[in-house]
Amino acid sequence: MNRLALELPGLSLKNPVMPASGCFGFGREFSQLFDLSTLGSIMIKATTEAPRYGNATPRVAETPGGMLNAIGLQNPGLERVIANELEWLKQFDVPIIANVAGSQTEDYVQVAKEISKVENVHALELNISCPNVKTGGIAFGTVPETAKELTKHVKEVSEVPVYVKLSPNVTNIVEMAKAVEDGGADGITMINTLIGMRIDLKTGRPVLSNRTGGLSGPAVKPVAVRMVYEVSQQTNLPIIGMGGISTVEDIIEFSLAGADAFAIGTANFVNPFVCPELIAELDQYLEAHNVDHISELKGRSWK
Amino acid sequence: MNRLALELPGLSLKNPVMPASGCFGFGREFSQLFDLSTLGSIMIKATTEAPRYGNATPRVAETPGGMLNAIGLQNPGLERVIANELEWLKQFDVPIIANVAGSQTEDYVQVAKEISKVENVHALELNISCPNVKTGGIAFGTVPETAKELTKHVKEVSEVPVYVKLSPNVTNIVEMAKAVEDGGADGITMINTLIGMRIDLKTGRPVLSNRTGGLSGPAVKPVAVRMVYEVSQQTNLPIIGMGGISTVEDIIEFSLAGADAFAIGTANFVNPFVCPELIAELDQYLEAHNVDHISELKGRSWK
Amino acid sequence: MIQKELMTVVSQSEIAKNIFEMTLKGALVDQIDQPGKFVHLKASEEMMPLLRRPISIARIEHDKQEFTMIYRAEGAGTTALSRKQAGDQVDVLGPLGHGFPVEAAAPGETALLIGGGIGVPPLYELSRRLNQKGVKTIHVLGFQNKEAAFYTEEFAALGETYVATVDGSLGEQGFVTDVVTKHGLRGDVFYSCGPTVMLKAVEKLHAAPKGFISLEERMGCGIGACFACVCHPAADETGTGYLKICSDGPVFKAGEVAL
Amino acid sequence: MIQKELMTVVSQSEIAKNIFEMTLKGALVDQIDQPGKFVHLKASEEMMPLLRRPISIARIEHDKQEFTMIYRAEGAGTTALSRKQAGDQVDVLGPLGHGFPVEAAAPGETALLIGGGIGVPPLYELSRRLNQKGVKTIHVLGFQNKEAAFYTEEFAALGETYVATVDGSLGEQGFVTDVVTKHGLRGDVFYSCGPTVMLKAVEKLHAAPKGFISLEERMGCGIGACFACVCHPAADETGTGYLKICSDGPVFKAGEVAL
Ligand SMILES: Cc1cc2nc3c(=O)[nH]c(=O)nc-3n(C[C@H](O)[C@H](O)[C@H](O)COP(=O)(O)OP(=O)(O)OC[C@H]3O[C@@H](n4cnc5c(N)ncnc54)[C@H](O)[C@@H]3O)c2cc1C
Ligand SMILES: Cc1cc2nc3c(=O)[nH]c(=O)nc-3n(C[C@H](O)[C@H](O)[C@H](O)COP(=O)(O)OP(=O)(O)OC[C@H]3O[C@@H](n4cnc5c(N)ncnc54)[C@H](O)[C@@H]3O)c2cc1C
Ligand SMILES: Cc1cc2nc3c(=O)[nH]c(=O)nc-3n(C[C@H](O)[C@H](O)[C@H](O)COP(=O)(O)O)c2cc1C
Ligand SMILES: Cc1cc2nc3c(=O)[nH]c(=O)nc-3n(C[C@H](O)[C@H](O)[C@H](O)COP(=O)(O)O)c2cc1C
Ligand code: FES
Ligand code: FES
Repeated sequence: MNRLALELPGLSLKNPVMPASGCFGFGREFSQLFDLSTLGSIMIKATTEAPRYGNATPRVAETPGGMLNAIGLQNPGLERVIANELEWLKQFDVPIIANVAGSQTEDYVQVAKEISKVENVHALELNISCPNVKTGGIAFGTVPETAKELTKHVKEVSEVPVYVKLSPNVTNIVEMAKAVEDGGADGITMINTLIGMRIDLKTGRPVLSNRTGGLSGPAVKPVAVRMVYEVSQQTNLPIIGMGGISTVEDIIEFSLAGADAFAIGTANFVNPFVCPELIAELDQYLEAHNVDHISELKGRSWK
Repeated sequence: MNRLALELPGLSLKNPVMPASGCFGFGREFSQLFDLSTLGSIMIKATTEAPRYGNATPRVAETPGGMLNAIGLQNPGLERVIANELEWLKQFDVPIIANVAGSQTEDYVQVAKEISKVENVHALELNISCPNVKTGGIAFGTVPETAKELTKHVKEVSEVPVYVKLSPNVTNIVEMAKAVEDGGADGITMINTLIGMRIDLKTGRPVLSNRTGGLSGPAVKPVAVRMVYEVSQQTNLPIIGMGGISTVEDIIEFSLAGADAFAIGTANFVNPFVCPELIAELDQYLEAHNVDHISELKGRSWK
Repeated sequence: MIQKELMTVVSQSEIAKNIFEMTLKGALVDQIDQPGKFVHLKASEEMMPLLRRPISIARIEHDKQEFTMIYRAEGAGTTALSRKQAGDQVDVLGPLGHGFPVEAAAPGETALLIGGGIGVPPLYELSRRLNQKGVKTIHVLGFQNKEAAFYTEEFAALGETYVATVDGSLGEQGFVTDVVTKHGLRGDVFYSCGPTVMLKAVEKLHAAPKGFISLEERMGCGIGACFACVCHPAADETGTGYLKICSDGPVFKAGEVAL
Repeated sequence: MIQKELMTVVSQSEIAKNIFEMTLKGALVDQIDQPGKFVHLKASEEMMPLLRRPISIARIEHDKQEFTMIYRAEGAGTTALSRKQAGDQVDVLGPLGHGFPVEAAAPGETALLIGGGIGVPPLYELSRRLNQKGVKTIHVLGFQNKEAAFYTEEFAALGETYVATVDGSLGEQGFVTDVVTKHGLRGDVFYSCGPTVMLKAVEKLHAAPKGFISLEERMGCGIGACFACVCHPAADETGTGYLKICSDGPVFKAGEVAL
């Protein structure tokens, strides 16, 4: 019996576990450690039209039960992502979710149009929620109308289903979710990072050169679970949940909250083998608990 | 030299450290453990006009580096708080900050009017940010115009300075701060809890009977520090900072971020002696670092 | 008086499946004046698990300044606690709450002690005290199964002891209430500790003219300040009455609390 | 190949103020083929501190499957690490990055090794390897003060060794660069590790026709996936060029990176 295989818009997943965008690069490094074909999918690092260097270092800091990052969307740019990274990824039997970023609508549209044509890109993830870039980005993720319009424009050009990644830094997450649903989104991924900060007591200055950064890891899990719980009850879109997942129990918690599939970010840094380990453990957990398929647990906390 | 004494609107503080509202009751229990007169101030449990039982139990849950609570503003009501609790507190040489809550403007106004007349109440803390009550409360804390109006109405009747407690569950914390400043607030206290949730894997249901609860403790510190950092640069109001403080280093971090004084919530549960311990350690820390007064560090991270 | 002390682990051993018995030493023991009180302890020096854990006092040895607790290693806190070894230290806050009133039973009278699972431990010190003052004790102890059972012989040494297991692998098959009914057990006073469903059933037995029950609830402060652990009194006209399990309890008169 | 292994602590001792030397044993050692590589380790089994910590490999004993590292206990992670005792386990990921090229110095040539503070450790294995192949090594080691100094005798046993301390409490007063200049030290190749300001000053000395420096940066993954640890290449027309310290470094050719 296959308890883990799952169909989501655009995605035939062997299992519902995948690395989250920005925490797995384009897979090259992790391919030295395990076979990428074991993964449900790979959410690649945010891709922008032009190459970006990102923010100055330090770019990461540790916090109680979490971490801050302010990478600033560093990436080699659309052209090279397609030519080098996606091309290289074709050797693996794994559907790619391409994380698309930009500073204005045209950027998103341009990247979405081109990258959605690539054979192994089975879905897009619209990153309207990166807290670490000054221009645009975050604004798209905090104003419902703007998010809806952007989704619409991207949907018009994309050749694959479009998932929109929600920012937790909003007053009303359900409103955002409904807005992107109205805009035609095929799915939701959530949550991106919370905006946070650490100050270095020795220098008296923020630890991150960008000053603020995105908070991720176990510390944010209760916020993520709450948001998945709320959004899953108010929209009909499938949800790829993330935010602090590091154990199989965390995956079950997100499932009960209402997520269909699960992305792993920060935990990859703590244990680079976490994704294949969780896939194996999830199967065992379901077997031990007599669950025939992971989808049976979905939304049980409110159903 | 007194490195710790501080003047804030309405408050002559022996030191800038005080227990946060809801984490110290009305002081009775802690008075068995240490002399309450050592505290800078006491932020008493939220008081509403009528007595409230609050939510069903379980009301608390543990999370990675934090906790969730959904007490639901349980309190004996305005009359008894004045007659029993505030009266009892008069034996201590400590100014009280009365946390005022309600479901509609009239409730707040009524409580503020009466409680601000009590001799040992030196300031009010408007709780417009409790995530655990259905009606009102949170709405006041997420809509700038509403927060401003409420502040105005309370200011009209209060006989002592009014601090407004901000909710972190908003898209734009600076906008909220400016709104209450416009409304005439004398100070800001921040942050209240983030909305979060945990699901019990055995039952498949939320751990808290209220389903969602307020996240506090070390896990939220980076979010709190970031918000203090932003608000302190954009308003002229004094700030009592809180959110995850449990060590003297945390206090320094909040100070560098821009807070004038510091409230301790969750840490009181971990170590009931934390407030007097931090007061002593803060003095030592400043001495060891040749800081003549805590206020010298205020906002150093952005100045 | 409530104290906070870094107490020293004298011994720790696994006495049943995942059930640990730990003895701690320190001056705080001088303050424990009643069975049924509890301590609130930090299971680890690390920041996580963050909150303290409430655990009942199962046995007191004032002369040695030691007390013993018995707990099930289940979640993060109790598992961390179970890794402590003799000589290690544990941050203990206590004694907390109001325990079982030994004075409710007069010498020569019979007390019925009914415990379920990890509700059994506080009854042990209670039974010792009752026996010391000449009260006859009858013990009814319920466990999931044989592997989870503990202290049956220790209780048997103090008085008539019945054991019930859900699967019948030890003692009689069934719940503690089945055993009480079957054997027609009665006393002048009953004392009970266990899951709320059990306490509810025990109250309904009316196996004694008066009784005392010990409740559990998730706690924040453990000292009465945070309102995390409240319950409704049985008589509550306004709907706003409350009792705090940590400071008004954990032991209440039977019938005092709405279960 | 990169491995993740629960390695066993063979020994741990404080060799200077807050400076610890720890030797670990495990199969992962077989993979370490170059001095100057590092490991990324989890300082505690607990969730906190969350992130791994990068620490250089200071000495390799392939025959015993052991390697030694030397680190300063400062923050939460390194302090937790310093509490480990012989027999305990540490979760190690490694070996990581590109180390010092021993082949850059030919037998009979002279290598100048310049280290500052906790940048000194990786130079030790480097010096051993260089000496093994017949390269003469000159060591210049800088420390804050006498209490913080370590391994000065171990280096002295391998070659000419100069020590500089900021306060003059050991060796010569001043920075490593002062010592190099004062004694007119030169080599066929230099290798350096220490704070970035020091490396910048060392590059400017031009004490050898070619050289290699080892950089530090805050890391996330440690394997090249997260872009936390990038630096700019010296030649970067577009402004978007980058090098990852964890996987392209931590050792770079002098002049390759914009410091
Ligand atoms: C007054 C009192 C006396 C107790 N005496 C004993 C005893 O003698 N032996 C024993 O084994 N257990 C006892 N318990 C239950 C014990 O407190 C819990 O089993 C324990 O807190 C669970 O912690 P954990 O780390 O295993 O679980 P986790 O799941 O990690 O706990 C998470 C949080 O939930 C709380 N929690 C979880 N289960 C319970 C519970 N059943 N009751 C209260 N809080 C809970 C924890 O304290 C913690 O705050 C007592 C509880 C109370 C209130
Ligand atoms: C390639 C490399 C090799 C290193 N080799 C050694 C060595 O051999 N001996 C040694 O003592 N130190 C070495 N360091 C520095 C060491 O990694 C830091 O001192 C250590 O991570 C600090 O952790 P902490 O728990 O003490 O501090 P915390 O303040 O708790 O650390 C918080 C976070 O910041 C990071 N951090 C803090 N300071 C540094 C730093 N200087 N460099 C990188 N990350 C930092 C930590 O890794 C952690 O993620 C090396 C660093 C790198 C990049
Ligand atoms: C170092 C780092 C880089 C990230 N980069 C991106 C990114 O490029 N695009 C994106 O949508 N999310 C990015 N994220 C957010 C993660 O994909 C994820 O939403 C978030 O970290 C929460 O999950 P976690 O708690 O499992 O890490 C990044 C996170 C981290 C820690
Ligand atoms: C159990 C509990 C009860 C609380 N009750 C109140 C309250 O009544 N009024 C209020 O303004 N804040 C209340 N808070 C929020 C705290 O005052 C504080 O803003 C928050 O917990 C963040 O600080 P901390 O991380 O130090 O706990 C409560 C927090 C906790 C944990
Ligand atoms: S646990 Fe805080 S009032 Fe009982
Ligand atoms: S630490 Fe992740 S790329 Fe270097």
